[in-house]
Amino acid sequence: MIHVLVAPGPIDLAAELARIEALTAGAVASFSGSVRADDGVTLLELEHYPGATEAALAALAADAVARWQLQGAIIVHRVGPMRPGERIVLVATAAPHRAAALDACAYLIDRLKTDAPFWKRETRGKDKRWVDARDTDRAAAERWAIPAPDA
Amino acid sequence: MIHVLVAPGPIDLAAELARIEALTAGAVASFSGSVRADDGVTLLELEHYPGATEAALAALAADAVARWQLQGAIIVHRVGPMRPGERIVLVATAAPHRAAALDACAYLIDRLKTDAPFWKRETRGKDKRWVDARDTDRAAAERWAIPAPDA
Amino acid sequence: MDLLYFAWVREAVGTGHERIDLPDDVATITALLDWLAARDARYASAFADRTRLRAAIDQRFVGLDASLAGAREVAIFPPVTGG
Amino acid sequence: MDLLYFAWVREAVGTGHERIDLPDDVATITALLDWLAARDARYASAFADRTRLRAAIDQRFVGLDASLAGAREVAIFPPVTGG
Repeated sequence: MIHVLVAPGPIDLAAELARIEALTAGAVASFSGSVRADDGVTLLELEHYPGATEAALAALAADAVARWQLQGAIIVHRVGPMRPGERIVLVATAAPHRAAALDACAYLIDRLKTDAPFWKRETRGKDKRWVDARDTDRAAAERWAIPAPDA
Repeated sequence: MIHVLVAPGPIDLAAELARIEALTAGAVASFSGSVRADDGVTLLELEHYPGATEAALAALAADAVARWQLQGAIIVHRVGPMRPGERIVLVATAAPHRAAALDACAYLIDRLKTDAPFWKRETRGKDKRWVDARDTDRAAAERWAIPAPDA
Repeated sequence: MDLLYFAWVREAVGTGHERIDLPDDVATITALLDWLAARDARYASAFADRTRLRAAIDQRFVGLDASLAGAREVAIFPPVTGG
Repeated sequence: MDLLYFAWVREAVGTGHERIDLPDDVATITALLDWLAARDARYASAFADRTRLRAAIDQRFVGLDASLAGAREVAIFPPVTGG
């Protein structure tokens, strides 16, 4: 089972995890990221490339399912404006045993940061700024030993 | 924030994740394990050592919080009888960045399997059998480079 | 051919989408960027530092030296920052 | 001294809890297991293979050679299988 969703509006963590737990018994790993306020950000806007984004996430999920023999993988990414504390992204994986679920979950969030066409713009007071890509994200993606696309 | 719960009855995943998300913005990683039915198990019973179990889990959570500078860690373990598909265990971690949350989550579930006094008994039809400890669990705990207690 | 721009590239060129007739002698994304830059100062400014640009052809990530042969949709954008 | 048994050890000895007066010459968990085994055939059978046994003193995991000095509660059980 692969489920990919890119949409504005809050991410329903409980509903998404219920979806993946329903199809398996064994191990479910999840990761959720939310907007940090600790550096003065008051608004975060996520722009994406409609169509290409969903295709990139579906390909990534399919890759993880094949590589770790998962029973399922979910990637949900919010787009548009959001506030500190709100969820940006949810990744979840299901497998019979814990190592596969945990490793695949880390893989998905690492690769998502370098392989899917999303762009963040932060607002701090009156200052709006596009977030720069981070070398640490490329390094995290590359530790999985598949070359990341140069994007 | 450290939250440890050892109790009979279903694990409320949504409520537990809401608890850890409420205290942070950034990254939340979680792992949940449920009873597998694929090998013919019809009932699983979890016995524990009251008092010692909670102390072991609290010490483990505190260790992870210190080691990864977590904002919070949750360990919930069900005890008593349970059916295939029901959750046995939930681990969740919160940190400003994803690597700490993901690594600490994997650490907690690996060490929980070797460091906390729980014992599983499986029922298949009329056959009841205590589950043997697995060498792979010891190996998984030991990869964290802290010697596991010999238990 | 459809051209798409995202994030600060979109803001710098002043549009997120345009349709162009590609000249026969523009064979790669680099050549396309040169051609667009020669047409308009805003594009020239946006495309000045090519190390800050990434591209996709028909929704697949490619290098800037990729051929435009058969391309229907080309997107130009900064390195991605999702998750 | 309180003695606790868990899992198949509890089933083999026939109780989960008992209270004993520890003889002065029983100084370690191994010596305690020997003393209990000498008292009762069920214990002798449960404790026959010491490699299958783990122990805790006052709720802390210890090796079977651990000293009983000052111990109030000793638990004997198989290797743990949680999670």
